[in-house]
Amino acid sequence: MENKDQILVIGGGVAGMEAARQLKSLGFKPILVEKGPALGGHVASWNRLFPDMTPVRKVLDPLTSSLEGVEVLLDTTVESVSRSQREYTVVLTRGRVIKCPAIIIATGFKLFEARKKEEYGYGIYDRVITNKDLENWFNTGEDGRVPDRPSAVGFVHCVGSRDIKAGNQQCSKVCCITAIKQAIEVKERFPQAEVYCFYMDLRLFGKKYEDFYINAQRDCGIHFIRGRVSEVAELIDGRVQVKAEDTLSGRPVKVKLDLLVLMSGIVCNPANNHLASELSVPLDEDGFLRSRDNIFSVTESDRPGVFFAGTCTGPKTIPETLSEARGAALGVYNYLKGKK
Amino acid sequence: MIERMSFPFHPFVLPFLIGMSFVLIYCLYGIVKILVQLTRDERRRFLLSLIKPSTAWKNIKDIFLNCLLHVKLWKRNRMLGFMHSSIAFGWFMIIVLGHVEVMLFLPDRVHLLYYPIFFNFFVAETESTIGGAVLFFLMDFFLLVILTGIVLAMVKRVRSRIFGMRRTTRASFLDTVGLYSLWAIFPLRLLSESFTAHISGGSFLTVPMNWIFRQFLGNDLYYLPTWWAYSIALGIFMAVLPFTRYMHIPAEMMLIPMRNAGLRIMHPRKGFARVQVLSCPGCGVCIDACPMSARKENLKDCTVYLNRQIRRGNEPRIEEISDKCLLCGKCTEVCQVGVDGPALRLAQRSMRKYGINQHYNIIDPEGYIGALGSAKVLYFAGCMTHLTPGIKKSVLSVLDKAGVRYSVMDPDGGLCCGRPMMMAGRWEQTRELIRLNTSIIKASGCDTLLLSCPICYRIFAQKYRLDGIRVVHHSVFFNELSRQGRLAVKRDPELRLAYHDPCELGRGCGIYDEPREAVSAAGVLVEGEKNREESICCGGSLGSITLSYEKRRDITLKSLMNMKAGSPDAIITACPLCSSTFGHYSDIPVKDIAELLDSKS
Amino acid sequence: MIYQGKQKIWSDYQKEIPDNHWFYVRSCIRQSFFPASEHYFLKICRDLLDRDIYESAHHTTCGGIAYHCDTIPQETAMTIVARQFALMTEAGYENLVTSCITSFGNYTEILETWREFPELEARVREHLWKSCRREFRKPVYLAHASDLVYKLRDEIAARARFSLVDKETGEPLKIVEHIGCHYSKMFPHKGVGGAEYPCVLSGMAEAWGGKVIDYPERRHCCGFGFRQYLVKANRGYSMSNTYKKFESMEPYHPDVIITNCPGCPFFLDRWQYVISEQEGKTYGPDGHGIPVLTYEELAGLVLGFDPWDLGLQVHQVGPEPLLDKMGIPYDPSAKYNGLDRKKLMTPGLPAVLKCC
Amino acid sequence: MDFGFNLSPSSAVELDKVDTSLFRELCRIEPGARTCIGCGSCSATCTASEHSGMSVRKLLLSLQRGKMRDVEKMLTCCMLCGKCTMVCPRGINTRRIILTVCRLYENVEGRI
Repeated sequence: MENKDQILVIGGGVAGMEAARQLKSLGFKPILVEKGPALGGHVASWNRLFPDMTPVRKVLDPLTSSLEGVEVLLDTTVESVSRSQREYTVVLTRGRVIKCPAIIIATGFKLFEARKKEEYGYGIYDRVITNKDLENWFNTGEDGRVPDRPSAVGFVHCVGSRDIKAGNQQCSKVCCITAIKQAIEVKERFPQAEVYCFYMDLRLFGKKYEDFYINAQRDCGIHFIRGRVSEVAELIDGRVQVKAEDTLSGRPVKVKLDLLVLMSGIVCNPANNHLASELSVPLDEDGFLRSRDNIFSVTESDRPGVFFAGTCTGPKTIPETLSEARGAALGVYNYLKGKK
Repeated sequence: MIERMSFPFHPFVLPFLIGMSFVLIYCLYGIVKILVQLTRDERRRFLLSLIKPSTAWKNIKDIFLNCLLHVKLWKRNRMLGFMHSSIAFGWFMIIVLGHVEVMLFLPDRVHLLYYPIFFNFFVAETESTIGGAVLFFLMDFFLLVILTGIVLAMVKRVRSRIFGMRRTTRASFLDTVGLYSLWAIFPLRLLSESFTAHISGGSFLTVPMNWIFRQFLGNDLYYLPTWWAYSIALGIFMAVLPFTRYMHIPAEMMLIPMRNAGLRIMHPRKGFARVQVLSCPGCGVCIDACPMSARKENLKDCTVYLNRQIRRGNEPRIEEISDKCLLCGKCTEVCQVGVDGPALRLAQRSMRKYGINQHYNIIDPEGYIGALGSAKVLYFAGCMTHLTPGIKKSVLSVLDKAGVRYSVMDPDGGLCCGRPMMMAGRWEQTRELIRLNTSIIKASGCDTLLLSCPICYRIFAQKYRLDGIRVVHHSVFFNELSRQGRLAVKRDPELRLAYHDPCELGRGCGIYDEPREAVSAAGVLVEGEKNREESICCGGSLGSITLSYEKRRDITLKSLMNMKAGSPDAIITACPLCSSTFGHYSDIPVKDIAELLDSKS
Repeated sequence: MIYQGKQKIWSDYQKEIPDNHWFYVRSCIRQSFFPASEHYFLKICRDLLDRDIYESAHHTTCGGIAYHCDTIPQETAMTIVARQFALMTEAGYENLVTSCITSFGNYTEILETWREFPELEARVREHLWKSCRREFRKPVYLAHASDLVYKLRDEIAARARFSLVDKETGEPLKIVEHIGCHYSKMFPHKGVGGAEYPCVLSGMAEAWGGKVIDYPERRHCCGFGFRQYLVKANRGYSMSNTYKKFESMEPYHPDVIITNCPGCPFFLDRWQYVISEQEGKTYGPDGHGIPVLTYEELAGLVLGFDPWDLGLQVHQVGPEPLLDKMGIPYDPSAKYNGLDRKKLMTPGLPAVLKCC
Repeated sequence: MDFGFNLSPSSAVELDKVDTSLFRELCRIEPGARTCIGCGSCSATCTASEHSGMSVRKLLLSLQRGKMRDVEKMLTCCMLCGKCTMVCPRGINTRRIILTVCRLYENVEGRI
């Protein structure tokens, strides 16, 4: 096999899949390495996507089918990397060694561990779940914590995001709109339930996001309360009581809920640390990989031949991730064309 | 002339007699009821006006011109005018001529109601008199006139656009019954009179038809049923009239003298309001005129439907229609009867009961009075001008340039003229605000109150009692300054300016010329397709309570389109609300007249 | 409630507590509120469990109350604390154990401040030298006395004569644990189990057979709040906080409240009386209140000391129903006897709250 | 017994206990009432705010928090001038809301 056409893509989420697909169509031989047992990353555990309620399948299926002929290594991680003049030699687990002139890192993010926000009682109270749990429930309908006929459901925005004490100063970018999406979905399933969203700021920057918000307010009657939940307590009947300040009226508010959904944020993937040191690419203070710059070369690293795609450099939406994957693939193409 | 019957009666007149008596009794009862519903003062004013020669003459003239000749309709559309006046005037003439016949030939039968109507049945012509020939000719002539009108009416039912109407009302069941019976009356009369023409005489229409019919109809047995049919058609029409749009015929004759007597709508349903509602002929001219018709969903919210719903007592719809209206007053302007749609709606709004009633006694006028200077011109910017600081700045700049000394009554806002509350039908609150503002104005010692907002101007000019203080809108005031040479305005002959009449200033206060003159001083005045009395509301009006922002958009776009008919370089208006409403959607500059004059001086 | 979730958190907040050789500093107010508690802490540790605990007659207040009432600046409080450290250093100890939660918080805060701002520590050393010619070493380990009892809970359990179990039903007693605010809310890692689910008291309760109940307002302050109580006009506010806690725990029908702070047991105890007078409301069964004990008193009961020797008679809410449940024998007539076993006097009984 | 102090009532609003029937009725009539984003433009421009503290934003919030007296108080000086409607970025028909609330208060007990 010609080593110079071989490109290693690390991470089998949507970023890695799209990057591999683009590399393939640009005439390279991408090798897609995924640490888990299946492709799709975090997106695969989701149900529907904002802002059009697109089923996840509609995104993943075309990606998966277009990867035909691409070598995919599942349950595999990078052990070490060394660089010679012309190429990188990557040692993978299970003894596989790959030589390639360029690498695309698409290792993505980690969902904030909601348990760390002890005051919300995730993992302790029976009726507290995360956004991911809720999506899983949408998919499978199985979660003992979701009651049959809830009369009140709450959403806590910014769980682990914009929170210095949780170690994450950055905004996770997608939780506001995800919370609204999930709130609407919950309201659709339980029309009788009052739905409360507790937010610090609503950051609805994308196309159609604001329409989603207006829809949630006007048509679904979801209550938006500007104030961060300070503490959650379990009541004797198993429900939870949430305390926050309604900062717009300057009064503390309390509400008893049948279900509380924590919007776990996007935090850096700790797997990046190892990869970054092997490839000698620097990390940002927030733990995400550092792009060459944050405007012009987001998908490029400081190292020649090492490119980034998606949320390994910071929180992003799916369309942004896909665009970056395409950008990274094109970056590889231009980089190697220049070398020839 | 001899009577054909030995006894001056035949049973076929019964349907007519019954119908006619019913209508007469109904109307008489109605008149009494309405008179009772008026306040004592109104009633006195109304009855006095009937005997006062000047108003009495005006009443007769107005009734003749409007009810019979439909002068206003002629102005709107000649076809429409001809159609209505041919039927109304023709019918009126036939009735008059019938009475003339009876009075001339059988004066002792005048007391029989049906004699003038069925004259040709009861009276046969034995000798040809010149008088008879002329009368018969006139009878046939006016019948022909009516029939032409009926034919036009039928055409209008299918092709209303020929008559300048895009949309017409959908008739109710009884309206349809009334309509068809009305249509039937005159062909049936023609038939009846034709069948009996060889006995009773006739003229150019009936005699030839009689000759034709007699060619194939052997005996005279057929003529009685047609007279029956004619009477029945009349009877039906009369009987349903009180419950149809045709009630407008008697009601309008009440409306005109009441209006001439200066009555105002005091109760949402009773008295004058009732006459207004009944006077609506249901023609639907207001549908096209209504700016809300820019959206299909609003087509049934114009005045004609308000009147219909009030007659039906459909409260939810009455409330919906009343609250949606922009109160631009265009329906009244185009209505040939002059039904005052906005006033009627305001009266409905005033019915509402509120759990929270505003009081302004905590507002201390002294705080405002203390801040006033001693200038003779007092400028009240008003809420809307405060939202358009460019206009306020220009007004002050023009005043400075013209060397007018002024003080500002509401430098930091905080005072409302009361017109918005009035438009919500809340008289008590309006009166309180008027009292408050009046006390400040009077304490200022000014002799001129200057307004830059037509909404304020209208209430200050029409509802405030300011004892000799001149209330003037800035468009008028600035035009004066320009004419007096105190404000030197440079005219740009290349600049095409379309002037938009704000509803409150134009239709509301009748000010059309001064702003145009002022605009002409700065550029070339071009007109919108509809202008002056017929200008189209910008859609921003405070008159509407329920129309939401997004639903006003189409109204604004339609009005903008109208303003751009003359390809202007800019739209000039004299209202801060129009200016900012247009500003949201216009692709050419929209300026207040103050801003225009300020920039050109 | 998922118990494993709590255990996971507890495992995150473990604290190193040396087994022996402590320099003990007493609380200012406990000695008058519940004088037997500190006595029995020393007695249990020294006599029963054979630990070396030293205390000096020269130690003073830590300045915490004055500091939290905004009457002295922190630097003054630091100098006072530095003197305590000097006493400890002079006595040859390096582990400091405090009786008072506010002292514990005060010491912790000062040590953490010095860690961040060493220049402040240098200045305080200078102050101390100037004022009393003393020098000090900072304690190697700082613990609250309840930490120590937590550490020794199993040894106490092994010697227990009674357990926190209802004698009649065999059911574990329902125990509300109330942790003093200054224990771990400022520095969660300095407390056993952290700030959200501290296990210092719940660990004792469970080791001695009880069952801890988790009620919504468990985190809430007892209401003392220093200034809030000390200014009479604010006392309603202080009591309202306590009221809120009782309202919240009421549906769980707790048998006893245990606390590790000087102020908390006092206010949780006394306000029950005031609330009963003002609102006519009591929280225990049949018009009784909920007994509020210090952890030392609880340890003493478990170990079989006489309730009246433990000073339970100075509580407003009568402990008798609790003693009955645990099957602890007591002599009702000896309740108000002095140390000389002679009756002092019998206090008047409240109108609403039943106190046996 | 008088201790010289009393329990002070909690200032917390219990969202599930607040009677929001009037707000719900308002939203049925004018659904735009739900779309307020609390920007405060209406309060800043309000002609009556200096007299009675009028603010449509606070009005909507107070209705949702059961602060019925506050609503009544701030509405007493509204002149319906419509500036709030003009400045609202969400295009909320604030004048309709004001008039509707004033009408709905007909059924509120114990109003001033």
